[in-house]
Amino acid sequence: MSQVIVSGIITGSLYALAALGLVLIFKTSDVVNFAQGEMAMFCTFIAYTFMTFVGLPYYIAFPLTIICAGILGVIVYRLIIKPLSKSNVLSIMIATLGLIMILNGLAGNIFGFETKSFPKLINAKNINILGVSLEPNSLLIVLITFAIMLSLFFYFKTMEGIAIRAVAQDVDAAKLMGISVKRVTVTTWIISSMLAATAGMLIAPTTFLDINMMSEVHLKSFCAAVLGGFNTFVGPAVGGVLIGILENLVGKYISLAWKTVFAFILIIVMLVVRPNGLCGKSYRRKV
Amino acid sequence: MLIIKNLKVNYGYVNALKGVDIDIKGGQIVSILGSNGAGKTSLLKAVSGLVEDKSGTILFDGQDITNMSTEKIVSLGISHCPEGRRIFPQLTVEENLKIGAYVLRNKKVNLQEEFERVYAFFPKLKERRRQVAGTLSGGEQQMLAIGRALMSKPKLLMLDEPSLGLAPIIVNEIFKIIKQINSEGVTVLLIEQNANGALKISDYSYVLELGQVVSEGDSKKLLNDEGIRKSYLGA
Amino acid sequence: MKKYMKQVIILAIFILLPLVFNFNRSFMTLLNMAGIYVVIAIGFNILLGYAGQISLGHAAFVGIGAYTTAILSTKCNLSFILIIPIVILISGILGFILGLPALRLQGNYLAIATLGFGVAFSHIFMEWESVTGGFSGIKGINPPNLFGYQFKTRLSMYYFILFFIVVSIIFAKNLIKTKTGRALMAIRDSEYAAMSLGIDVAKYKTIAFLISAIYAGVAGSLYAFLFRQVYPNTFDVGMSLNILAMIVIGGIASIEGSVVGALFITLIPEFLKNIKVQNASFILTGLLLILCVMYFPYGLVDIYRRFKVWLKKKAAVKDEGVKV
Amino acid sequence: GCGKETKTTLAQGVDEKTIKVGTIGPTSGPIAIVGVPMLHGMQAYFNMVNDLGGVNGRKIELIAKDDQFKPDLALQKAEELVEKDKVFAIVGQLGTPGCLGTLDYFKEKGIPAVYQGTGVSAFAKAKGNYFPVQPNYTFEGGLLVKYAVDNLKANSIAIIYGNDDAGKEELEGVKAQLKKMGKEDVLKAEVPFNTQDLDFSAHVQKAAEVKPDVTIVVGYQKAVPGILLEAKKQGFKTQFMTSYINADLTMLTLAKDAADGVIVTAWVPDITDPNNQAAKKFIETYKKYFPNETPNAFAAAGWVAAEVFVEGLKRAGNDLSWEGYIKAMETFKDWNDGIAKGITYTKDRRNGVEKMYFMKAVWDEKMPRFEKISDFVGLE
Amino acid sequence: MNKQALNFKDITIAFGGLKAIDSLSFDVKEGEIVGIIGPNGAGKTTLFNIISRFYKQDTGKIEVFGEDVSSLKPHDVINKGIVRTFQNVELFKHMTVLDNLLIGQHRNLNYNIFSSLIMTRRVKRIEEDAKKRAFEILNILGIGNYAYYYPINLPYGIQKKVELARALISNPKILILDEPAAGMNDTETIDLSNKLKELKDKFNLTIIVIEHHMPFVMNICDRVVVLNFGKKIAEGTPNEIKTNPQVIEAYLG
Ligand SMILES: Nc1ncnc2c1ncn2[C@@H]1O[C@H](COP(=O)(O)OP(=O)(O)OP(=O)(O)O)[C@@H](O)[C@H]1O
Ligand SMILES: Nc1ncnc2c1ncn2[C@@H]1O[C@H](COP(=O)(O)OP(=O)(O)OP(=O)(O)O)[C@@H](O)[C@H]1O
Ligand SMILES: [Mg+2]
Ligand SMILES: [Mg+2]
Repeated sequence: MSQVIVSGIITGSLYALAALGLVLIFKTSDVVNFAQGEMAMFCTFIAYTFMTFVGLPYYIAFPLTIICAGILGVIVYRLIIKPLSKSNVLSIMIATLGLIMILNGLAGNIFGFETKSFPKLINAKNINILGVSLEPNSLLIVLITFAIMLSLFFYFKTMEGIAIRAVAQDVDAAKLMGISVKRVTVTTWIISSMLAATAGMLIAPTTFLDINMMSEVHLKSFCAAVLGGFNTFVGPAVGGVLIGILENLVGKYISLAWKTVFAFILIIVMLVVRPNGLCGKSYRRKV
Repeated sequence: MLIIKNLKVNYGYVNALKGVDIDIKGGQIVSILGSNGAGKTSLLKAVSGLVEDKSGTILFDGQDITNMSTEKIVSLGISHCPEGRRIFPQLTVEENLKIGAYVLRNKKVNLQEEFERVYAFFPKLKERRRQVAGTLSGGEQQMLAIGRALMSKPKLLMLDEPSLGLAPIIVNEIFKIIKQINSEGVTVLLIEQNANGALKISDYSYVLELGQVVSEGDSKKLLNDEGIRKSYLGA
Repeated sequence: MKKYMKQVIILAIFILLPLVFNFNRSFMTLLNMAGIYVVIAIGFNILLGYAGQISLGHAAFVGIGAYTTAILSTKCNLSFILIIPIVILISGILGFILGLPALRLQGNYLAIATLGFGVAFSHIFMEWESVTGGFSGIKGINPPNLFGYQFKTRLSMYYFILFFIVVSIIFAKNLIKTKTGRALMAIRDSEYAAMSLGIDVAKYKTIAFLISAIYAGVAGSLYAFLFRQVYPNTFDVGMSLNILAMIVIGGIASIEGSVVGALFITLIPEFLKNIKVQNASFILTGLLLILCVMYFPYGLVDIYRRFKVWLKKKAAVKDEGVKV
Repeated sequence: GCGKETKTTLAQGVDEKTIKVGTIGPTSGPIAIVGVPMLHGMQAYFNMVNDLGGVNGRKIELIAKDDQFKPDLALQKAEELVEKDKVFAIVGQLGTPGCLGTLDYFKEKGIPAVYQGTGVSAFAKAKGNYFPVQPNYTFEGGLLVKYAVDNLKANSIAIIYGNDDAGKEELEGVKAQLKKMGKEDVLKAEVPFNTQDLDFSAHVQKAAEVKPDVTIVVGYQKAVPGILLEAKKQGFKTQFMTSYINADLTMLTLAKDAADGVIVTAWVPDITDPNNQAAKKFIETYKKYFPNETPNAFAAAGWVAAEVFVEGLKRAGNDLSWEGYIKAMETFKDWNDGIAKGITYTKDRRNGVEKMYFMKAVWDEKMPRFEKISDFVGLE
Repeated sequence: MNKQALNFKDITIAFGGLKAIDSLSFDVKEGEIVGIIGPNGAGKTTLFNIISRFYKQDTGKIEVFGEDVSSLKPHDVINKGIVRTFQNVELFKHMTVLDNLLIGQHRNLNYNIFSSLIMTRRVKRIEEDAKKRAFEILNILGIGNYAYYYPINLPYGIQKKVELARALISNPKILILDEPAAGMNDTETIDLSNKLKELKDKFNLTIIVIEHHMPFVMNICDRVVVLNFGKKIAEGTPNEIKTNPQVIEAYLG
């Protein structure tokens, strides 16, 4: 029991990690970036290329990839988001669907279709706490997830953070405050692309690296964000961990074959009970 | 300080402004009157760079700002309190005020002092400073919008119908505040439906009709103009 | 009659199209699939475009329609005349059920709830082997039979599907021109105002889900009749996202848009497939999606409107010329 | 065959210089992971044959269609291949949904269909123009459990299987074989997983609870290493066995030491074995035509499909009508010349490969490898 | 004239700790025009939201023509003859002015969804009639030429009028208006108040109106209720109110 719960927390923190970038974009532009997972995958391949073909060590490839991810964020912004800045949210979401196809297709062509193994952050022996076996690497991932979550949470209280939220709520009014909407948007795309890369590189040892490595994580991260509350940064963590645990418990005690069905039904039910997610604040427009 | 020459604004086929000339001297309060749809809001939006299809020239402190981006214009010291309040509904009152001072973010400003200055004008806002702005009453939102516009310490303050939805006692207050701010050296461009109040506090006024300036002059003079009285003052 | 001239001409073109060009079988298959997507997209547009409610689980309804048809046809040997009303009933009930969370959820929360519904159903199609045949699906569905005529060939199915498209369009057009359609749009624009004018928001949201589920269900039924076999992995999240893409590309809140979008999305791979570069059609499809929303933010139907505006401008210039 | 008014008996897609061949599979999108290497495997073989002058002077032209792993698109592409491109045969079609979706159509047309990239037993039953090559999963499941009981003396067995066609058929096979041996009680736990699962802690726990001597794991490449790693983490000690799907280095490189000692079945002689001439040719040729890729098990599958098809062509000689080709294929008798061994086709026997052997994975940082631990064995 | 149209009995509602309305009681007679004034944030709009059932009061009840409506759903309120406008204009933005007015007639269009799918003759006739009526009302308010405009492109003042038209077209008995004259100048405001009086007589309306524009209130209201901090601080004719020291202190200044 405790083993599956701990495992659930660890898997859940992967979902949460992947969800943070999603939430960031959503908070700035109300857009759900369907391509978040593919961006993560693409960046992870870049890291892999640095390590195997350029021969760089992990601790150099990692930050280098983060920089590349930032560039990818700028490219996505310049080529897709900016030209669409006057379009409605749905159009942008469809464009990110298109981006999935482009990134997935290109990744296959550039990096090949084989599944590869990707190194862990740290390689230490499993530790055993109260009969639960734990990988130190997983613990580190959980910590990193929470650290990123907390930094984002506090970042959003600063002037720049408030500016990001202001842009999401009213673009013209934000401009009237002297906020450069372009700069704010490109910044969030850069950060979220970097988050994607981080997520990808930390998740790859678990899912292994290939063009599909993020598909399941991405779907679940989306669920995690919504379940926890799409407009908070604490939400994805809560949602992710909950989904991770839920799936394992349903699998263990009800049915492994039907666990996805159960998990989704439970998500729907939880949402109906708390329509803004577990941590989300309800905001109703006043008339 | 602000010189507008032959300004035209179009929305598709609608010609909202058809060549407007306006000249605002530093330190003045200038008001603009006009009935619904006359193009008053369009004028302010053109100045702050929020309309796309415009022509003519707009000079601010001698600098051509016609084709500048809104954020640049604003950082030059123009503050625009827009029509329809446009507060950020999901930010708290205090966050709304804070973002009002965004252009001062790199200067050493004591935000707390600035908050207190606004709260002194509108004590109601202080009571509600942790409330999410979207749930404020209409008038409270209006106060917030004005307060937010004051936070950036502008050289030119443009107010689009600030008295809209405010109780008479606050309307009087607003005019007093405008006067006070003006006396601190801020130039004010004021759009008002409350023509009486606007004419009383302003130095100079323009009357817009169907996108054109139909008359202008010293506010005191206009206040006694028969035509103006009939169309705007309900007399 | 003159009023409907345009519509009649368009219909005539579609009736004659396969006869004149004598398309090969595989292209007819593709056209038929596109036709089925047209029906789904129209219904989905009523939900998303008009009522403003998102769903990322619509493939489930298509699947339900298809599986219901498959089961009734193979196990009970029912005629399509009976199957379709049953499909309407079942997908309507499920649409109603999915509509329930929609009463409380909005935006992404609704998107995820419906997505969950879709994922859950795609697993059910796979797992509930005794009913759905599991991964082997169901084969041997009888072709629709009308007074002894069997709709077996691709061409006959084309007309069979065309009939449903025409009915779908007429119903949808009438719906949005009248009370129900307006109520849906009202809810989309302002729930508060709608309520204060006597529109029962819950009821109409449910109706929107119900109608679009029925459209999808019937389309699913057509799907089963076209291929005469069903497999679970057809009705997955990918299909739901495709449906979404169709109406955004074609035009939100536009019936013509649904038609154009469905045809566009189903047929582009056909035009891109000749590029012999690895993955090219996949990548280009993605690129096209982006370009479409970039250059036609109101959907491809906007081409027609722009064309009309352009014509008018030309005419106006001429008029002026006369004056001078 | 069709339309043979002329004296030549050539079927569609064949002329004096070329033979057109079609294939369908997912070559874009997620499942391209399988589709592309498999396609390249075929392409490599055909290129080699063509460069050597073709078969009886005819070069083989491969037309590949992408079905995105959808049965409806597969059918549409099938119609296109048969009726528009007029191919002579369908070779190496990939994917259970697509293969099932086109089954009726190809049967109706009678076009030769060689090698289905799926282990579903429906194609062995199809007979006629169908020539499956790859061993079907039911057969393999039986073989695995037989080995576990007979050779490994297992008294308790758990199976962790992917919740898809492959896994379920494998489970069927395991159960059927145990029933045949009267040992149904040996199977202590059946644990399904979803193919996309990431977290296998519950699965492994469930299997570990019954303390099985042998645990059979069936699933695609990514899940199996995931399960092995989780088992290692939880300290679950058992003899793992898995399917030929994982009989290449991918499993070892992904699971590393956790895969040490895992027993796998194989039907393609170990492609990593330097002494295997057939395999060596495959690897060399593949690298020649696709220098940037590492040949894996999927690529080998494509190669085998092409190899078997071309052998049929050679046997048919100039009688390249569909009937002629089918007849020629039915002369395969324990054919061992290619990578795949022991293929026999008769009018009612279409099981493809019916003999496999077992290997043991050896984790060695420098040279991870498989070691053969049995001869080719069958179920009879 | 003396029948009670609306009766508020001891209404209280709180948001968090704050009482937006505090034990408020008053009534409105049939055919009256009652003004509600009070400082910003006094609870006026909240009161309207309670009538509309968007908010549920914590205590107290509301009677419409003697009938308790506290348990009604928001969409049923109109069936009691009450319809409202909104402080910040709630028009259906993506629909034309005409369509907005057709929605105003929603519950008066008597046909079911099936007959509308096949567009029976009856449906067509009802729709035609509804359109005619829409134009009638638009013309009465002098905005007939805007029928095919989208509200976003209209000046604020016109939008307010469209909203009024949309409310009127549903044949209400009680019209509740939240700052109808906001954004209008004095002349326009007086025109509007005259128009409202005319409409009141023409359609036998009872009107409750929130407005900060004192000339408007003076011109139109039979009676005025003054709120402050959710409590009623005064009630009386406009002239009485105007000179009430409490009102002057809290509101008029
Ligand atoms: N976004 C827009 N699209 C089309 N037309 C517009 C748009 N905004 C304003 N207009 C039109 O431009 C003209 C001028 O509008 P503007 O808002 O400037 O008037 P205004 O004087 O501020 O009126 P009000 O007193 O009602 O605020 C009006 O006729 C209006 O209908
Ligand atoms: N949903 C809510 N949550 C919290 N506070 C609210 C909410 N709705 C209203 N309030 C508060 O209740 C008070 C009354 O608001 P209301 O909108 O009724 O004022 P009003 O009298 O209409 O004012 P105005 O004249 O400015 O429109 C205000 O102080 C407002 O901030
Ligand atoms: Mg204006
Ligand atoms: Mg109010």
